[in-house]
Amino acid sequence: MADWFTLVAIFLLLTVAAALVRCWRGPGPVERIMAAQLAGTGVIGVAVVLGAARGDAAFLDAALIGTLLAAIAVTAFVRGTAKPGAKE
Amino acid sequence: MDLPLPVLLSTGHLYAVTGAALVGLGLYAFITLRHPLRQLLAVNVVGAGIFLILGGLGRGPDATDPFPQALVITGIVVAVALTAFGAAMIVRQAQTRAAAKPAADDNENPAP
Amino acid sequence: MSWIDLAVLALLGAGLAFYAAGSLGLLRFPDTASRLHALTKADNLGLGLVALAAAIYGGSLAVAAKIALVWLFAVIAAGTTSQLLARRARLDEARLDDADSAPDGGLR
Amino acid sequence: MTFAFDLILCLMILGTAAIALFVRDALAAIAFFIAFGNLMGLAWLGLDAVNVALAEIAIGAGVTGVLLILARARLLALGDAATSTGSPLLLRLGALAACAGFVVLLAAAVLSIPPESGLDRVVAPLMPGLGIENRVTGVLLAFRAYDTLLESFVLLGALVAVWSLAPAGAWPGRPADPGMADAPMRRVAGTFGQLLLPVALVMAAYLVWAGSDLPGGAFQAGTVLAGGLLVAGMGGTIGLPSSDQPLLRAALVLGPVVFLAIGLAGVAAGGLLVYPAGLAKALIVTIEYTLFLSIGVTLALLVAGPPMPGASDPDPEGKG
Repeated sequence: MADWFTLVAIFLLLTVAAALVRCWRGPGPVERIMAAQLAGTGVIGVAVVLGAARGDAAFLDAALIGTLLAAIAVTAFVRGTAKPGAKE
Repeated sequence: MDLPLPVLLSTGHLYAVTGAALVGLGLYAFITLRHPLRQLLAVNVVGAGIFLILGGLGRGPDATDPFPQALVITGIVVAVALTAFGAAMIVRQAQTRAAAKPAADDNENPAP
Repeated sequence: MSWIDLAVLALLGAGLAFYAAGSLGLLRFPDTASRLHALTKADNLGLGLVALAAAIYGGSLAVAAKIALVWLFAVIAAGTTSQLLARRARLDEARLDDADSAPDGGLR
Repeated sequence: MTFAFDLILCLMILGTAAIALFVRDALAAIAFFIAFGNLMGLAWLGLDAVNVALAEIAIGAGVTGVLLILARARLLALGDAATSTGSPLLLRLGALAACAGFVVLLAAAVLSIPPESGLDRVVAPLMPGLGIENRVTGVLLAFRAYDTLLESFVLLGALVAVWSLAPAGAWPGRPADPGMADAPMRRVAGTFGQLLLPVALVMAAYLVWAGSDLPGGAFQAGTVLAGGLLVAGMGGTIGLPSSDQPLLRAALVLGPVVFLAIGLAGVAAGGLLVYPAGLAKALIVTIEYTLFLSIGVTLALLVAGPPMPGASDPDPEGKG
């Protein structure tokens, strides 16, 4: 059963790689950040699955930190992008 | 379900060699890239490579050496602190430069 | 292989399908809004199903609770980020329509 | 199967690093660098170094990403897009040859050392004397505590260095406002920040507590706290403090000073940084709780940058 989880982890890595293709192609900044976000979700999934495969609950703490900080890069990215003069 | 791939390297060596490759990649980028923000990324990649070498070589068959782990944790935190300092310096330098030649660069087509 | 194992495998497969759909949608959909739509599937359902499989397999209540927390925060973060990104995409479009603003103007 | 996972992961790490370094567009570079940080976190999980993975995921994927995105936005506002430009062909060829040779040498050296957890055997019998079970925490706060003590001051030094970059007349002031300019975004991010900050605080406290026996510790917790503070700052939930606020200064030095005081008090028990028998765990947990608070605030301020003119409008809300 643990092997199945490892296999799922490998597939998840491949979906992350696919998402990164969109990050590379763009075209806009929104796409790039979106793809980085999806890669982050994939990595969280891998952490959960690896934790199950190895029977180590501490891996879940890594996943939890990942989800807590998942939105931080997006938040930083969107902030500097309002139209000129659109302050409040 | 075992060994769809032959095991060429131990886990520790695999990550350590990846680390060595990262160090080389980062060094090459540091030499050839022109923009300081990009060079900052390169320095971070070199650092990550060194951390991986330390961690990989501490990966025994049944346990991972706690000493390199402790070193790497402090290293990661120091690296982010110095990255913050580097980024602040780069921004400050750009500000100084922008202030030195006012108005000329503000427009797409410089005024005569 | 017990029924529980089968259920875990089924959940893993479904979760993977949603992850794959998310990546595929991000790659193949034509515009920003529909790509964003694809993204949230992976964020919410893909991770949710995979996490549920891990929780069942883990077999302890503490592990299951922690996995539930992971998923809960992933959903909250996904909701926040998709709103922010959608807003950003709309502002970018509006800026492209504005003839008088500089290509990358207005960025602080 | 595990080897296949490790191999694919390593290839993806190298790929994301290469793209992050050599792609033209600066935002693409940063996006790939964030992905690289995430994958490095997985690499540490693959090496069963969960303590490191926690720090790497929080820093590599969280804090460094914000830092770089903010730096890029500030450069862009000054007309610097940070696109990568080519350098002379001769330089590139020379650098390629030199770096390739270096990698071969380094890899050969690395392969000549068999991976082993040698010091684990040294540390393991010493752990019962500390009363904690996480060996990495044992190394950080007992066996090589002076390293960690010095590092806590290095962090403080880095913040002083960043602050010293404040333009003339901006001192003592606030860093540039990291908040959203757009009102609807500010509402969304504000709600999220209000939720995330307390959750991050709880998570950080848990990580310190768990860090005695399970993976976790002050550095990981401090980073999570910094992430929470940054999101709350960007959403306008908390205002950034002026650099001369006494409460802020106290929060910054609390951890290092408590650590130093306990270390000096150890002289009475036999030497610098020696913990009296039976008290080790209590002292370690005390140090870690104060240290995580200081690390969190320091990291958040490091990312926010030096005080800036015009950012020092009076703001009733303070952080402390």
